Amino acid sequence: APAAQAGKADNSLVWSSNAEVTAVDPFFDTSREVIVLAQHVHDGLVYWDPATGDYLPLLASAYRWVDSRTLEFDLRQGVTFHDGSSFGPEDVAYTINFGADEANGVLNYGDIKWLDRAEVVDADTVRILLDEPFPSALAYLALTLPILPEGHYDAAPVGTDGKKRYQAVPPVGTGPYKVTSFKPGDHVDMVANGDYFADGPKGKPAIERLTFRTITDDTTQIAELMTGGVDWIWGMSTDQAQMLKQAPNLTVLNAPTMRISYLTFDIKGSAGSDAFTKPEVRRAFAHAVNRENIAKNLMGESSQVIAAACHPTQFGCAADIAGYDYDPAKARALLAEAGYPDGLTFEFYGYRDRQVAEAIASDLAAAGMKSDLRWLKYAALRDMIREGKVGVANMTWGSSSIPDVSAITSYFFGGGPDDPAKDPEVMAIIARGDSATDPAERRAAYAEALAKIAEAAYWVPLFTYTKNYAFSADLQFAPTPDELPRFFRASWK
Amino acid sequence: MTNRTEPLLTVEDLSVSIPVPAGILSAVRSVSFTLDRGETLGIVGESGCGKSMMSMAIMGLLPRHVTVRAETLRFEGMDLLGLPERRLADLRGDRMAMIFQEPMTALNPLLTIGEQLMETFRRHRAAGRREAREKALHLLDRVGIASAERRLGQYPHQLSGGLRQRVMIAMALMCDPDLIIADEPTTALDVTIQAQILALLAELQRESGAAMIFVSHDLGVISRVADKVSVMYAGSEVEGGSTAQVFGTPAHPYTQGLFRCLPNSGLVARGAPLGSIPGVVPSLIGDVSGCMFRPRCPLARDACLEAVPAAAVADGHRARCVALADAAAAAPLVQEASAP
Amino acid sequence: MAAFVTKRLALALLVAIFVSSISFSLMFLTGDPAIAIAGEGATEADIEVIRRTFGFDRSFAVQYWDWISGAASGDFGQSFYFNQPVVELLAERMPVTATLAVFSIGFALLLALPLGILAAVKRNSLADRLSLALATVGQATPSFWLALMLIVLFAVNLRWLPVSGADTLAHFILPSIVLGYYASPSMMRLTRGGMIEALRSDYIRTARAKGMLPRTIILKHALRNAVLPVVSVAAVEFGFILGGSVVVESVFSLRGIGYLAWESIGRNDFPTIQAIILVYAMIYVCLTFLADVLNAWIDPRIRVA
Amino acid sequence: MTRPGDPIMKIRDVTRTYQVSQGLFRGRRPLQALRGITLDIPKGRVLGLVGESGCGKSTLAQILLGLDRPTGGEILFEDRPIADYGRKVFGSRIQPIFQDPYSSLNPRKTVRQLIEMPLVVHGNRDSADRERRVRRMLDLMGMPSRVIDAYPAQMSGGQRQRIAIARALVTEPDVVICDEPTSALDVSVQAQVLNLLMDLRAEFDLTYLFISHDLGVVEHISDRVAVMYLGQIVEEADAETLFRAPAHPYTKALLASILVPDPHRGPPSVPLKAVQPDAMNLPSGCVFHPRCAEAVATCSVTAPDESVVGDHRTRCVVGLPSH
Amino acid sequence: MTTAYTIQDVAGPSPRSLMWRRITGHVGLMIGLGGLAVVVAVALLAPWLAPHDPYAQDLSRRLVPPVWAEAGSWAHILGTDALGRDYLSRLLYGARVSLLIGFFAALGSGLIGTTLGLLAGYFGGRVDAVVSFLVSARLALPVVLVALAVVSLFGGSLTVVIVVLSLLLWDRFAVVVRSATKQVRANDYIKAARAVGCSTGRILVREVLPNLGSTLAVVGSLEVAHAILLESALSFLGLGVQPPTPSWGLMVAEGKGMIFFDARLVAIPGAAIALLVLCINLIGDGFQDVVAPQGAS
Ligand SMILES: Nc1ncnc2c1ncn2[C@@H]1O[C@H](COP(=O)(O)OP(=O)(O)OP(=O)(O)O)[C@@H](O)[C@H]1O
Ligand SMILES: Nc1ncnc2c1ncn2[C@@H]1O[C@H](COP(=O)(O)OP(=O)(O)OP(=O)(O)O)[C@@H](O)[C@H]1O
Ligand SMILES: [Mg+2]
Ligand SMILES: [Mg+2]
Ligand code: NI
Repeated sequence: APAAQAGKADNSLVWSSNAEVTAVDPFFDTSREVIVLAQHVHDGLVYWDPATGDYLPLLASAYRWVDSRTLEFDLRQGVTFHDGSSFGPEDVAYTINFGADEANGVLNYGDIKWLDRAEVVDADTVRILLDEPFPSALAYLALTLPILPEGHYDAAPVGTDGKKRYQAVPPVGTGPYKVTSFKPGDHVDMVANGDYFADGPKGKPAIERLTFRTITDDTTQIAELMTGGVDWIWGMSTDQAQMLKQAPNLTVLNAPTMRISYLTFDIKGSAGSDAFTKPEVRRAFAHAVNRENIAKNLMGESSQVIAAACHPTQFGCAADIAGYDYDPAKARALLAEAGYPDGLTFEFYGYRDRQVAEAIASDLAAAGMKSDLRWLKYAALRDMIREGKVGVANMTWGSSSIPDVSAITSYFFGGGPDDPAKDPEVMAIIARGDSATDPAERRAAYAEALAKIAEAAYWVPLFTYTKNYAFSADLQFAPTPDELPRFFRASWK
Repeated sequence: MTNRTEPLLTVEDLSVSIPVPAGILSAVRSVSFTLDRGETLGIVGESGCGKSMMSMAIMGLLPRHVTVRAETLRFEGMDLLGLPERRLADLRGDRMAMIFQEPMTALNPLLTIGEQLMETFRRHRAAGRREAREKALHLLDRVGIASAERRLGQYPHQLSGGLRQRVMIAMALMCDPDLIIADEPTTALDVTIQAQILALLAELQRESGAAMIFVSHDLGVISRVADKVSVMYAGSEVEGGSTAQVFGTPAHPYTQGLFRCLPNSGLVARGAPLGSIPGVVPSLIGDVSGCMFRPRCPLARDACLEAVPAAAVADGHRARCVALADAAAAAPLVQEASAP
Repeated sequence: MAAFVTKRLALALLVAIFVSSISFSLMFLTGDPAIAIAGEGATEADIEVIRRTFGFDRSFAVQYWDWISGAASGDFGQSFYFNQPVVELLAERMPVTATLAVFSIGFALLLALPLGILAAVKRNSLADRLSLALATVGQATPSFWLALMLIVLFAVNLRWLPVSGADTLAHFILPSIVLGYYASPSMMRLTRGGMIEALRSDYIRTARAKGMLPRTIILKHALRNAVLPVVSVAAVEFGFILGGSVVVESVFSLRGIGYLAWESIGRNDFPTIQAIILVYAMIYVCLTFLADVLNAWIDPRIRVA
Repeated sequence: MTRPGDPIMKIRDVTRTYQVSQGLFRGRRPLQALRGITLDIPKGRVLGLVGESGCGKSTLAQILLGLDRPTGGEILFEDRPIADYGRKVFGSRIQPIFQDPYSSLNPRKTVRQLIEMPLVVHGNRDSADRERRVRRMLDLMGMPSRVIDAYPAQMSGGQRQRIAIARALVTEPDVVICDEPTSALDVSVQAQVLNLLMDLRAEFDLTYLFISHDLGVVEHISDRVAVMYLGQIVEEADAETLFRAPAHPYTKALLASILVPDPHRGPPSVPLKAVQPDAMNLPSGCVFHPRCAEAVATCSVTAPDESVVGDHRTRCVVGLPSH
Repeated sequence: MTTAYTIQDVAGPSPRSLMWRRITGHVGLMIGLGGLAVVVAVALLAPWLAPHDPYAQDLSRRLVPPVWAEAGSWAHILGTDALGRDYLSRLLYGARVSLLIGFFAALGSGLIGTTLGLLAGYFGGRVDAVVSFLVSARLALPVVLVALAVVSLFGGSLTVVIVVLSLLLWDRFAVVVRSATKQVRANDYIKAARAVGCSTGRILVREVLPNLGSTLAVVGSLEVAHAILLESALSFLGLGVQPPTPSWGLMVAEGKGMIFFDARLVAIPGAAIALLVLCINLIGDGFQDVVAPQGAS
């Protein structure tokens, strides 16, 4: 069980979040918390350094692109797994091949389906083969492909349906922390891995015991933080963060994330009204929302208003796209131009952030676009959007923290099921960017696509999300833009 | 003042009033009587005339908000109104016992007959279970319940109404009380069973020598069990005397009217119209004074509005009627009972 | 007795079938669960795979039959979210909810019975009015609100009790108070009403006429009769507490069944939701059965005809 | 047309068996409330029906009123099975008066609504006519017409019973089934109601089935009397005959239990054993034998047949003395 | 006529005036009625009473404290919420949602429950068995859970919440009406009506139903209260009425995150719910007392 009183005294840390973790294994639980946990329990082949944006070798000692479809890694020597077995190329091959096999049903298969297989080259070299050229492969390798010991899943119990339950296998990795106790949906207890290699980019952990607790209720989280039940929380609202700042024993930070907020439209006009097929209407929306105001007041100081359909920190996200300024009068004019001089009424859907949606709805209403707010679960809403039943929705996208536009622009405008426009021209340009390996060439292609998207107002990109962090003032901790708290870097003052 | 000749129970000017939303309800108004050991007083009157209230007042069973007042309420020399509740409780079930009308509901449905019988005995006699059981068996036998052993373990709902009433009687006799108040003990029973129960009660009383107050609305029943009778109307006694006097020569217009109402009293021919008392019983709420029967009385006069004293009709036979009082004053046909 | 048990079992079975078909069709209406499982960013192909793996492509009747026959043998299927047999999940969460429910009903009874008796015995007294007020306020207070207020007061300001979690019994105090307080008014009123009625009844008059002492009259004669309906209501309330623990468990982050249910609804984890609804229904049927038996044990009119 | 004295209703071998549940843990058991009742109700007369509580008097009344169906046997009204009459037709010709004046009037209705209800049901749409009839009924009942807008709660038991009678008679029925119409009333009120009933009989040429457990009342009002015991008629005769020369031991016991006020006699001794009848567990043979003071050995074995002499019949092995 | 009957005047005041007297004499009931009247008035007059448009947000005036706080102002008596909307105005408008849902949910469930209870109580036997089964099946369904599931399925809105609550809260109506009907049915006036030849429908509507009025009033008020509480719980869990509609439960949910910093955001709407429900419960309790005064004193 998690320690009731964590803290500085016994060099332990309790962090909490609202997700119920089902397996400390990114293959079988795609929540952000698991990605965070996996960074502590496991190591990937490479490590993304938030300071420089570089991919540093982690379990690898060096890597290189052999060709656009082959990556080769030299492996770090003398690393052992938590269960005592030593790390080698077979483990890498096993892990990669396990995930790449669709039959195993890994849940993040969508992220890694570009993987073909891995091959052991020699005792300390391994090769990863890609199905197709995939420029951002390293990002995924760093984030969602921790290396497991060979045969890790052999011991998986068989469920009542006769299938193997891989997620029930206790987590074993090479990472800076070992899992000592795990109760799905409740907590994960970890202790520092004494044998962890100090010369890696993660370094040796300073905090001895690390506990993750699920507390789904944000108020309860705050209460726990204030009463010392937990030491570190994130994800509270800006208002809460403002208030927590006044507590003397807490540090409160607002850090950028890779999630953005946007409006998407029923561009095909299948939801019953052809209003959104008209670019003027969509542009009117873009002019009507006071993004600056919302970003500043509801998101926090690190939030950035965006004009392009991607996150500014992502590779390929053009910064010079012409946006739409806040101008309700112009919005009205555009509406009138599109044939709606008396304004427009519509159903406005959302799933994530009520306050934001309400603020947007209020701005829209002020410009003559009156809405009826509908709240749905993400899955249901996306289902409806895909089926073209949703007029306007306020959506967000986190790009799985992949710092590359392929995780967002290509995803939404490359002609996939979530592409609202299916504009062949845009699709072609994006395909060009996706398959090029030359960074400059990619950048150019994406910039062109983003400009076209903005011009047609297929989306109204709003602003970037931020994340609020609050933790004990005695804790040395720095947030990173990839929303991956690195507790192995943290320490008590 | 306790002396040998003092009656077992003396009731003088007993009044019971109940606060109700509409005012004060005078349920019983200055009722007086005395009762000796071995004697049976029959109280008869129509529904709502205050019979039960009076019985309960004597037993001290009325809730706190009901006011009970009396010049005298003495039982075995004790002033019942002055006794603390705890001492009264000691008397109840021991020296004075009560039998209720509805044998269906008067027994606790969740306790066995045996438990309910024995509990009384053990409460008052500091006796063990064994002894209480013996007594219970004996009494069940006395009240004519066969296979008493088995009955002890049974629950009230397993018994018929007649049997339940026998149990109630046995329960009242558990501690050999000096006074038994039977409030309509047979009203809920069938006629044949009523007759049996009446016979049983009479026999038991004769044996034990206890005094009994027998309450009923049935003139027939009262005439068969009581030594003396008190006829009540609207909370007060309108006529009283020995059974023979009241039934032989009813004096009060109300009593007379009642007799004429009876279909089988022999006064009215079969099929002929019965005599009747027109009108309805008056409300007892609020200002209640004078003769309450006057709205229905053929002899009513102005004097009826005043308080009516009891007039002696014959030795020990009294009635509260202005007409009679006038008659008595004009020509004292009957001698008043020797005044002390 | 045997006939009674068979009848009850038959009823339980019918209720089970009815309730399960309702919950199953509800879930079926929700649309394609495959999309929910696939999560953010899944492609049509991914969804198709999931659809096939989980068998969502089959007809309603087939799926229902599959599920109900599995449920009959104690197999409620796999949780979509946890990828774990639902039975295991329930077994894991049950102790928390059961503890909470037992504590709550205990607290409720502890509050309801003495106050109800007191109120009945001292009718129209200050004690009566106060306990009635307590009951009326209890019924009117939204439990989520009370929970928050108690957290603010006892956990944050006074720091007497922990805010959330289920590690020690102290963690159960606040949630039990919240749930129990909501459940107690009906029992308190029933106790009071039952006691008043009992105290007014002829057999109490008989007991008083027998000279029984007030204590005996209240505890032996009146209370027994008065608790009969309370037993049944306590059973029903116990069921409600289990069902109503959703709110309280979520506020106090108690990892029990109610909380699991609430989260599962958010995650469209149908097998889990269905199983929970069915299990609740069965628990309710069992509880009412127990209450009947208990009543029969107290009440000879039911026991011995 | 039935002439006075001829049976207007014929009850032929009527049985009624209830299935009674036995509490939580037991099943149901049959309860034979009526076991082969055969009885004629003579037109224009008063047929008294006496018997102790639970012997089936009300059950029979309900069946006669068409409120309950017999399990066996049939009822003829003017020689036609009552099923042949429409519900409403039958309802206008046979009317009930019940025992409890409190439960027999809907507390939510005014006197007017109560009395005119049968008229409304039978399609009288003329409200002025209805009002006239209601007032006439009130007048007949000896009630002031200003009570017309009063509620039952404002009236005494006797007054309510009058309203109930008015409601029963407003459709001018042929037969009135009086199920203990006075047993909830005090003697003084009972006398008023009995007088009223007798007057109305003459006025409307009514036939009464008068059910009571009070033999005094039955003797006073009835022309013929039937005695019931555990679902059977054990004796039936002219009132005169029955009270003068009862044949059945049960009738004798009933008569012995009548308590005429007489201070010179003590409690009566009733020739009955202290065994209570139980309709769920009928004794073998003659159902009365466990209580019978005159029982002989065969009584516990064989149920006696009816013996009939003239219009006096009884169900006892001893049979009837010839008159 | 041979005998003259003299009948005394009809005694006492009519049941109506008696009832009226008891109602006005019942303190709890009067408090409840008064409180409810205030809330109803507020709900009806919200557009005139509210100082601001409850939907008008001003992100520059977010979380303004109430007037009694140091930084408060009379412009926003109860301050503003996280979107800068006037809290008092939202509170006033919020009464509408609670009352609407309470009333219509009780109406819907009352219709279902009364019909079922009436049929079960009147016909008994098989009908009763079926209704009893439906009731136990309904009771076996955990209300909050099923309501949540259904609302999450159909999306929260006023109509959905009302329909769902109507479908879930009829059990008490059914049970109480059933037993009340049984009692009424046992009365001789029902037999009298049948003997006259009244149709069953007429008996149910004209003879039975009027006698259920007080029962329905009592259960109805309890169910209104119940529905209001449930709606607030659903809204609190985010599955009730949808924002920006001001619902008190939703306001608690919205304010919940700030409970440790700005307790007014939670305390005020929560207390509003509690007070409204309290008033309605007082009315229900009062009705119960008035209808069946237990003992004279
Ligand atoms: N609890 C009470 N509250 C108010 N009035 C009451 C109460 N109990 C009895 N009364 C009234 O007191 C009067 C006397 O009642 P009591 O019960 O003594 O009559 P009774 O002669 O025993 O009648 P019955 O023959 O019906 O038993 C009646 O008018 C009755 O209405
Ligand atoms: N609906 C019913 N279901 C089961 N048993 C019934 C029913 N109605 C009557 N009985 C039973 O049938 C028997 C005859 O009842 P009934 O009411 O006809 O008696 P009664 O002679 O009218 O008695 P009373 O003098 O008490 O009115 C009784 O044993 C009674 O318990
Ligand atoms: Mg009495
Ligand atoms: Mg009867
Ligand atoms: Ni009688």
